[in-house]
Amino acid sequence: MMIDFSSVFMFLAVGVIFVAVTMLLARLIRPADPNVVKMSNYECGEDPIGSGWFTFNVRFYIIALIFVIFDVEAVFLFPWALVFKSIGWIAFWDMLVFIVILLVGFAYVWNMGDLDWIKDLDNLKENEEDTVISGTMPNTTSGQVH
Amino acid sequence: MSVNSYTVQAVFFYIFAALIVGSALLVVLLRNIVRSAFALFFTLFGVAGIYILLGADFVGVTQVLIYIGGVLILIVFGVMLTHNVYSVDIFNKLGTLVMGTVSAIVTFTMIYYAIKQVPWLYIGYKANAPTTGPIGRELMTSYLLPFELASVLLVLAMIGAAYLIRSEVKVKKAAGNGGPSGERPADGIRKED
Amino acid sequence: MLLSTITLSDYLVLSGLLFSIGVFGVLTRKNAIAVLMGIELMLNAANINLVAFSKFIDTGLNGQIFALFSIVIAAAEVAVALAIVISIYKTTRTIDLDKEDTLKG
Amino acid sequence: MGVLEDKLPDNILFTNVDKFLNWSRKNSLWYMLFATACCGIELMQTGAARYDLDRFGAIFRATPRQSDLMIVAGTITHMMADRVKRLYDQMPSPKYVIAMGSCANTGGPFYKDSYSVLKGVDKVIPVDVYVPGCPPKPEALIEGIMKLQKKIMEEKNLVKK
Amino acid sequence: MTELINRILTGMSTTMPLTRLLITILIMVVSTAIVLAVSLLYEGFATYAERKVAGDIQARIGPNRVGPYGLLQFVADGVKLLLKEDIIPFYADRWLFIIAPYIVFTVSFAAFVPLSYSDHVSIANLNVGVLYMIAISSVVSMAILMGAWGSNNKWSLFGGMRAVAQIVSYEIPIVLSLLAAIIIPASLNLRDIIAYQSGGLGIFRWLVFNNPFTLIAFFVYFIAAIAEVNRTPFDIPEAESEIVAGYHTEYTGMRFAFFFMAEYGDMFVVSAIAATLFLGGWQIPFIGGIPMPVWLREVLQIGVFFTKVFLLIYVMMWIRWTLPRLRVDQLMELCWKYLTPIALFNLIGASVWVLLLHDKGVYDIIARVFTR
Amino acid sequence: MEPKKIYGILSEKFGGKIKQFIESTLPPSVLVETGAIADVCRFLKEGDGLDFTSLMCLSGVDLKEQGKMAVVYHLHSMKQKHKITIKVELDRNNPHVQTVEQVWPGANWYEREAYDLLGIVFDGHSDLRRILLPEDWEGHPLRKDYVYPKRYHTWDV
Amino acid sequence: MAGYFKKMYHSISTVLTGLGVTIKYGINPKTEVTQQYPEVKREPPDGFRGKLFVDINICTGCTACARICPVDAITLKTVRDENKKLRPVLFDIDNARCIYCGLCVEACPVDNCLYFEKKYEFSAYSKQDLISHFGLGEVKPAESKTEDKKTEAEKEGKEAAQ
Amino acid sequence: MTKADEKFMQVNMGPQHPSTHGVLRLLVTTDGEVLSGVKPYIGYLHRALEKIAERVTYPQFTPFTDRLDYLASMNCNLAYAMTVEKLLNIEVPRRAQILRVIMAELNRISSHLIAFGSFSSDMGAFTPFLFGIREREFINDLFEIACGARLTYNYIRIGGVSKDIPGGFIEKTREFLDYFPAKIKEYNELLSYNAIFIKRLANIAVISPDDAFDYGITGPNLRASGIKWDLRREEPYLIYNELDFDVPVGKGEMGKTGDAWDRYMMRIYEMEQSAKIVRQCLDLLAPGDYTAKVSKVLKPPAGEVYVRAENPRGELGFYLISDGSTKPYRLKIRAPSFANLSIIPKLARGVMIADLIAIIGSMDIILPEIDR
Ligand code: SF4
Ligand code: SF4
Ligand code: SF4
Repeated sequence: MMIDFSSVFMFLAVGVIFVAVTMLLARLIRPADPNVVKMSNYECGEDPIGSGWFTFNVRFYIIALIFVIFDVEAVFLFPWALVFKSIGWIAFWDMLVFIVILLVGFAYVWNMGDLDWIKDLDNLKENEEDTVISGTMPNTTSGQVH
Repeated sequence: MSVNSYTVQAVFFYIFAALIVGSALLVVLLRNIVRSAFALFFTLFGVAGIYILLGADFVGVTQVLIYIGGVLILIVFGVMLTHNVYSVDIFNKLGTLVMGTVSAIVTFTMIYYAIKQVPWLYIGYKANAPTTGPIGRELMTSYLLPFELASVLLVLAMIGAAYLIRSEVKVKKAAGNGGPSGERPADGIRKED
Repeated sequence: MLLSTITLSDYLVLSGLLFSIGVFGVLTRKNAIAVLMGIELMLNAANINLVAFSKFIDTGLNGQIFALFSIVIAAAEVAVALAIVISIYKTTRTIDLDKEDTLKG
Repeated sequence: MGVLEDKLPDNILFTNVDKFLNWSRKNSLWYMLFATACCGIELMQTGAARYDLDRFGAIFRATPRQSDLMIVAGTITHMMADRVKRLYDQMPSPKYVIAMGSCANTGGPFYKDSYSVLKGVDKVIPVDVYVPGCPPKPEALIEGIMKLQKKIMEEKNLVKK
Repeated sequence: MTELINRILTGMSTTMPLTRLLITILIMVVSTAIVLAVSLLYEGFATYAERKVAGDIQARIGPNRVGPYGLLQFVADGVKLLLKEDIIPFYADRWLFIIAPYIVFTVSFAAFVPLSYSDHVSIANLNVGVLYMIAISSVVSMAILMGAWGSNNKWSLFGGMRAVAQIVSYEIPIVLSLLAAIIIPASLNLRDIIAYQSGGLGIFRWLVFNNPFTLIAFFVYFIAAIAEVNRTPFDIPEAESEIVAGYHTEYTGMRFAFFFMAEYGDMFVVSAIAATLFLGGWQIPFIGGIPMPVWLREVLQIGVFFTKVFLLIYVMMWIRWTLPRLRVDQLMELCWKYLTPIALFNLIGASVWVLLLHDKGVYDIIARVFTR
Repeated sequence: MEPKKIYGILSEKFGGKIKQFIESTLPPSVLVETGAIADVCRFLKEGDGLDFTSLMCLSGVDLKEQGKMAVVYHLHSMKQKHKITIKVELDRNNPHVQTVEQVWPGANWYEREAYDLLGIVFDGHSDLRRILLPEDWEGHPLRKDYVYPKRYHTWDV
Repeated sequence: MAGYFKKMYHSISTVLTGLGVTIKYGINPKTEVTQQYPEVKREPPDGFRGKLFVDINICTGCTACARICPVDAITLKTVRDENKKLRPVLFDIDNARCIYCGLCVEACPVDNCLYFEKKYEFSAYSKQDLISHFGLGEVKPAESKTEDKKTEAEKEGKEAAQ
Repeated sequence: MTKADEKFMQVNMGPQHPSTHGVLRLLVTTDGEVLSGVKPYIGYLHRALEKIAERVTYPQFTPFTDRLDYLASMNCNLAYAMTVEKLLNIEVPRRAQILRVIMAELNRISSHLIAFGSFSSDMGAFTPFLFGIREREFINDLFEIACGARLTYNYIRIGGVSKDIPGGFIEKTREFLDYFPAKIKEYNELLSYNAIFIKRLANIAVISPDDAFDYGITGPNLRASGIKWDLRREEPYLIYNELDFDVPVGKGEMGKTGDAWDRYMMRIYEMEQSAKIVRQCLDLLAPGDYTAKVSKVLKPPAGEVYVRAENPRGELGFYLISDGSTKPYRLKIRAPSFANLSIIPKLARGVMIADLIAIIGSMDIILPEIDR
């Protein structure tokens, strides 16, 4: 096992070294003529307004939060998956309980709308209805226009 | 290869130890909190390496998956969400700094002597074997209850955390009716009085 | 030879080092999330211990499983702690622990 | 300037290295997605299926940071000129500019009577190739790009000038 | 590779530990270098292929001037990127900005480690192979976030946030759908999993055909994998028409190239996982049972493996050049409201199948019916 | 409805504030007193049977010889399918007129444009800034006596 | 719930339809419409508006073209030669400014004097190279009556002609 | 820094941005992904056309109308020619009228093709964009045969057209008309009815009829809101009253009437109708004069006219004041996109960044016309 993992470390090391060497090589042959405008941040050709480090929507945090919980659960499922066949139904029920508990939480966040993005700040009501998909595609396009 | 394997392990150990200690120092010393959050990345990575050195491949990989891929992201998100460009020094006053240093040194000294004092009972050096399957078996048998409890704990944590965040979002939603000019009345009012 | 013998105590010393760095972080920082990061360091130190014990002393895999649970708990803890920090930040615009009057009531 | 730039002696080996560098540069002209007016449509059509600029290794990038070539396609007004200059400045060297169409060349239709049009983009940024036309046909643009490639091939990078 | 090292070491006369160690390291370095070279070549070729495929689909030609059939296009691009000036914006967080490409590239490269290319050709035989690959690719999100934050550019941060949210979210369906396959061979070791899929008439022992649930798992995995590597229709982190170039807006020259290469490297890795877990890895379909010399078999196996992977990559490209992209909330909705529940129930279904039918796949059952 | 009739309705309602009916233009126009334009427009939009739902065009005109400026509103009703032109004349040296932004929100930009190019000030406008020319531009180019600038920023014009 | 699955079905089916369209192109190289430019050149149709050409020998120097040009791309200077005929000594067309509108060609009273060539690829490294000179050069003037057709002076001429 | 500033981030979108269709600049205020306000800044392409008009003669201005809305130069030529003709009271020969209709409708198709294409590439699907341009090339070829230029035609002149169509034009046009419907079907399969596309567009940025009136929105955008208003029908000019064609209106097939999908679909429908019109015109084409007798120097009597025509983007109006000299006294251009754009701040509130792109794309604005 050690030798297998040492190749992981070897890969990591070689990867870093490769990047470093390439950057070094590039440094040798690439030109460099910085100026003030060049070093300023790109914002579609305008002067950047304020700093790029803005505080963004808290939604991203919620997504990450739910992810972490699921991730942890998923990690537990891996050892389970390996012994599942040999243990049999007991393992199945154990896992089912585990997953059901998880599902309860999942249903809760789903229900509370944590999985939705807040789409509107003010006219939230208006766009809330979901897309109505009207069956299949019409064969001709002009037939139904008037 | 026995002798060499130890040597290699030792080399790896020192590399990882250096990585861990160095980056952990960065974590606590850097003034820029975003950077120190990213320094944590290297600490966690080094710890994963240590696990693998210890033959705990599953735990090592889990460390990467959960800590780096999950918890650290949460932390970085948290930092970014509460990031304030104008936030002043994130360190406490000098007094606390001295106190912290002293207590850190004291802690370490104590731990160090404790380790050196205890005559550890080695049961010998176990050969590395696959751990995932056995862990699964243990989880399904002796650790079944904690296993299920962990699930409950996680779900509760998720619900709780989501609730906390959401209550905040609700406030925002209500306040958002003010329109795009976006003066949020609830925000920024320190509830001191 | 120094290099050839990495034993339990080396791991423990490493863990102790990491732990005390964590202690330092927790004690000196006043940003709530920075404190949280210090705690993470300490938790990791503990996990190193667990796994090292599992390797050198334990007969089974108990140490590793404990470490696993510890990781789980850390995840849950961080999730909740950060949620609290963020919601405090959103209302008070600061996560400076010295000014955290709201936490104290 | 780069560490090795203009430092190497002028011998066969290094001249060939230089040629190789130029060859790669000329065959990988990523142009910035930047079009202001009518010529921009022709630029788009040049990149599209019929003329397919991709054949020459020229693809578009949305950000100036990753582009080598700025094709000024269309009218540049005074208001826009500042932005063009900024965008040009934000491109990493080596960078090239093609002025496409009469507007970019001289102000074209708006040369005489317009108060707001910049009379030729070369007033704000250096131009390598001028492609005439209003708008130039895609073929003309490709020919302009090939002219630019020819020009690139004659450049010297590492070798002493 | 372990095998190879052992064989060489046993064949050697010297018993000097140091020499043996050095030789081991040498072999490792050489093999790593070979993988590096191959992966670089692949990444270059993939960019070329992408443009060619795009060309085909869009009724045009694609690069054809640089070298024969434009095959040297990626050389030109690579050297050109090497020659580009390097810009680190003044207000950027220098360290993060610099470190990010290192991590992105290294991590995507390290994901090649546990892959098994044929019966005997593999770098390392990790016991936690599958988990390792998932774990290592989840690190990418961290690196992207570093680069995005480090750039101090709004578009970058937008892209970075989107990328992270997307990568982490889609990890869940990926893991759950992989589990549905893993319970059958009951191993995380990629070679074991491939070995499990051997035999059978041609392709029917492949896990994807094992039972209906694995088939669903395969599709769920593939969709999620496309999202994991940020490709259309899930390319919102780099959505050109929305946020310019996403998290690498500020990156120039080589630094950008590393992001770019990592993207194609990741594509290979996720396709390789799909091929390994669901499509029998290097198992040669139909003629696998015929006796043949070892070297031929090895070559064929490598060929088959790469064919499978490239087919999957082709499908990814094909999808990319067909579909419009989703919006960020729809993307999350797809992941959390469709793929995750499906994968979860699918996992339950698969486990019930395994238990009820005593680990028999559809093929086994049919075969049994016929042999009766 | 015939423009003539619209004129009739208007002059009935507003009396002397409706100055003149010009038939030669196409569509025929009604000259309105400057101060009354907002009211007239509102009436045109909301009045019974008038229903001028949309402002097709709002143009400023520099009538240098007469020392005046004019603002011309081309109105059109999609419901009634009739059109009319409304005109007001302003003092060239101090062109002020009420905004019709509240009547047709679309007028916002047209008025900004007229302000930008001709310097007509629309009183009550919510955001009267230059729209087509840079903020630091001098003069109003569509005036007949506009002199082209020689330099802008760092380059020759 | 039914809506949930219906949506899923709808998405999958339409996505597959789309994929069907593209794969047809993907595997069939005959659908390619690319014309490989430098090798394959399409002959522009008659009446194509390319580069302007002046047959200076039959040009009468009437300046109709210079007057109609909306952008003053034509610089024309005429001199009366011995036969009292107007000869264009200077006839520059600034291709960098011309907008290829064709007004001058239509205005030219002499057949086949001013016309568009079927040539349109003539990019240059310098703007100066884009000016085509057709003028006869100095012709021995009989009288020193010159007409300078340039910007202001030319505009007056235009006014006068109308 | 106020509290609001902290919460909301302002970012410039444009003038150089892949999907602002030229040089539009939008100052976007967002809270992460959700927009709380958009301020358009225009004028980056202000070319002073109205001033130029006062300084050149009537015929000389025709080439400038080409540059007004370069995607629909013919239509602009046409509107301008009609304006001057109205002032001069010129009767245009029938053949010229038919030719004008053919050209205008072909140009409508080609303009809508770009609208379709660039919209699809905004939505992340790049292939339809190239397909659109591929068909557009066909039309460009037709125009090139007819008038010698691909984009700036200067074909429709005061009094008629600049020259008669050459032989072969009719056949080629028919060829195109036969070829085109299959392509429209392809677009629909590829994009219009794609679930992702619908999901992105349905119910986004709904323009109610009242809003449309208020902001003076015209053309396909107005019709998408369910109002059957087409100048070709309501105030027929040229020979439109003899022709049989439908005026498609939005019916809210996929969501609410007047949403982005409806606006998009209007263009597809209109392309079909235009093809139909061209076909009829080809049949009607009889020998005759291609232009009326107009003197070289035009001196319209003093007066003023406001003439409008149905352009691909809406009603293009010319308000022309003549003082009896050879040059217009004042020419005001009422550009459809100008009005269409002015509603965007209203629409883009509370939507996401990706929706903003969809809104701009679905409005199909074109900058030179807005900035003039
Ligand atoms: S050169 Fe001609 S076609 Fe090109 S942008 Fe200028 S006016 Fe338009
Ligand atoms: S084609 Fe037009 S622009 Fe060119 S020279 Fe003739 S009149 Fe002038
Ligand atoms: S109009 Fe014809 S003849 Fe007269 S000057 Fe011009 S080219 Fe010569």
